[in-house]
Amino acid sequence: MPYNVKLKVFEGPLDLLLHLIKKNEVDIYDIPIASITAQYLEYLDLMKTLNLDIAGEFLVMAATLMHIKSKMLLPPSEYEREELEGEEDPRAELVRRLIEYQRFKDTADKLMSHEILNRDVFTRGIANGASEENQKDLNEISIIELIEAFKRVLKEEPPGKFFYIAIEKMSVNDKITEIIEKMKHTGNIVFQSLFTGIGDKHEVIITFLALLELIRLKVVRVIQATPFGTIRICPINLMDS
Amino acid sequence: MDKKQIKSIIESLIFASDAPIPINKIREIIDSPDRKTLMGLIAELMEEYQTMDRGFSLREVAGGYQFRTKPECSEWVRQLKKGIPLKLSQAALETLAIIAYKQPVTRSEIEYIRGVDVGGILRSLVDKKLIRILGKKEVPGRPLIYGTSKRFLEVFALKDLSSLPTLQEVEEL
Amino acid sequence: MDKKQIKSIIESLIFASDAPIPINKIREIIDSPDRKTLMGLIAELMEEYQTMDRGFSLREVAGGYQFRTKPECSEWVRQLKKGIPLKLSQAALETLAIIAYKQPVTRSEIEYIRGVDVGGILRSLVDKKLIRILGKKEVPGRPLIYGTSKRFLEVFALKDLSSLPTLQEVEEL
Repeated sequence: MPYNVKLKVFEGPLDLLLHLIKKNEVDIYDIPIASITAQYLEYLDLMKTLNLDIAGEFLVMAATLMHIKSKMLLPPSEYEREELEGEEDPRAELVRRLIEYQRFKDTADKLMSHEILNRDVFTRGIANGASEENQKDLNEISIIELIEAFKRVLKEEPPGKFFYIAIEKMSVNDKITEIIEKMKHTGNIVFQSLFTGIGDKHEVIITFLALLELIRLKVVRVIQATPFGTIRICPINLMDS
Repeated sequence: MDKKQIKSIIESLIFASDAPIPINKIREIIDSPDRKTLMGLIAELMEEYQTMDRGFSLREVAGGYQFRTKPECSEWVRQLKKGIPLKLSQAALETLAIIAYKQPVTRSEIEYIRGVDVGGILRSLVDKKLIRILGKKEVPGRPLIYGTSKRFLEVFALKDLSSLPTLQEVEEL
Repeated sequence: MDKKQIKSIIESLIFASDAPIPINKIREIIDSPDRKTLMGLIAELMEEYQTMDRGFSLREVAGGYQFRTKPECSEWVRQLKKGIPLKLSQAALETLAIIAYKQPVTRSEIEYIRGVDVGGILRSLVDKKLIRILGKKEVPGRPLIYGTSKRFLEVFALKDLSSLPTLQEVEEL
């Protein structure tokens, strides 16, 4: 004889537990953990029988329930009893979470009973022509849209444009020479400009090490006129060296 | 200008605005009455529309004022609009409620309360513009933090975040 | 339904419609009164709005009915529309995105990525104060380098640039 299984869809392990507590009409502050655990596991078995995917969260909760159960079953040893003095009920954390979750479930229902725009109430109709040329109001663009735009650009880049660059690891000495060369041309240089155009972390580190080395060797001096102002790197008698 | 005139100008501004119009914007345009008087006039208008038996009324939403059709007419207006009303799953709604009350909140904080992964849901709420990324939390890993948007207030007809219903204590299951 | 109710439904339909709504469309939705009665009710509504001293009135335009602000209020309504919300085209948004994520960046670097000239867009983004010139790059030709501005952070409600979510973070949502 075929039988119908009415399987309620639960939003997660907490939702399932709340259902079991309600169904059994037990006090949430005094959950009969053994029987609720048994029913919880039964439900997971049923899901397995029906070949439903069991999300990892359900299994984690099963383990938590069994842990609580074992803690409550085993009488604490003399030593533990002293330790446990003043410690809370092993179920306490779970109860707090269940109550917190129930509050938000209730609130979610309450939100849905509001007058919802485009379901219960409508605003003045606005002609579609108003949004010309795909222009977007700046106040309405979210960061996500900005990122999506960036992703689009990256995707659109013609594949032919890509080329490989053999990565040549630069040494600190190479960088020192490069900085000195730069200063011979321009005199002072702005700290930030040492790093513009550098895409690779290795080179950033090398550049910084090179700068430290130059300071140590008293080849350059670093000047900052005001707090948070521009940091400048000035050569010290570069010509003599 | 007399009171009647000012009131009709206020009405025309609220009517013509594409989005809820904040009181300050109204004051920028008609600068004569002080803020308090203006608020009084708007309150009078709201009262009039409420009692007048018209097809729409004046409402305070998302930090501004907007005319909206009355819920009693929704059945007919829906036929006109035919668009799909905002569909939110139970999971999305619970997540939205958590964000509304706990904002700014991180994904893992939401997941702790719901007991399940909320990745896909967050994405869809961001796409629906009901929530937005507020930035990153100053803790190790710098996770993204979320909050509700102005659109959220508009959709749920809320004046501001403080007019969210108070989160009730669960007395009994 | 009584007359009052029908009238308020008619109002809600006219109000919510995107364009002037023809009488036949109204009849499709509320089919009870015959065409003549319906026209009579609409005429009554038009009359009411005309005498009521409201900021808008009901008008017959382009083969349908529509609420429109009254000419007496036009002076103020124009000012409302004048406060142009800043609009961005798709191209401008993409350019802004490149600058946000690749800054400091030169015009030619942006053009390399986008494959088109961005001179005009850069100027308009600077005008809108969304980007700013950070300086000149220490390479031959000393091209200008661009970065985002404080206004950019305000628009996207970001505390600082490091709060800008990364591509990966959004992908993981």
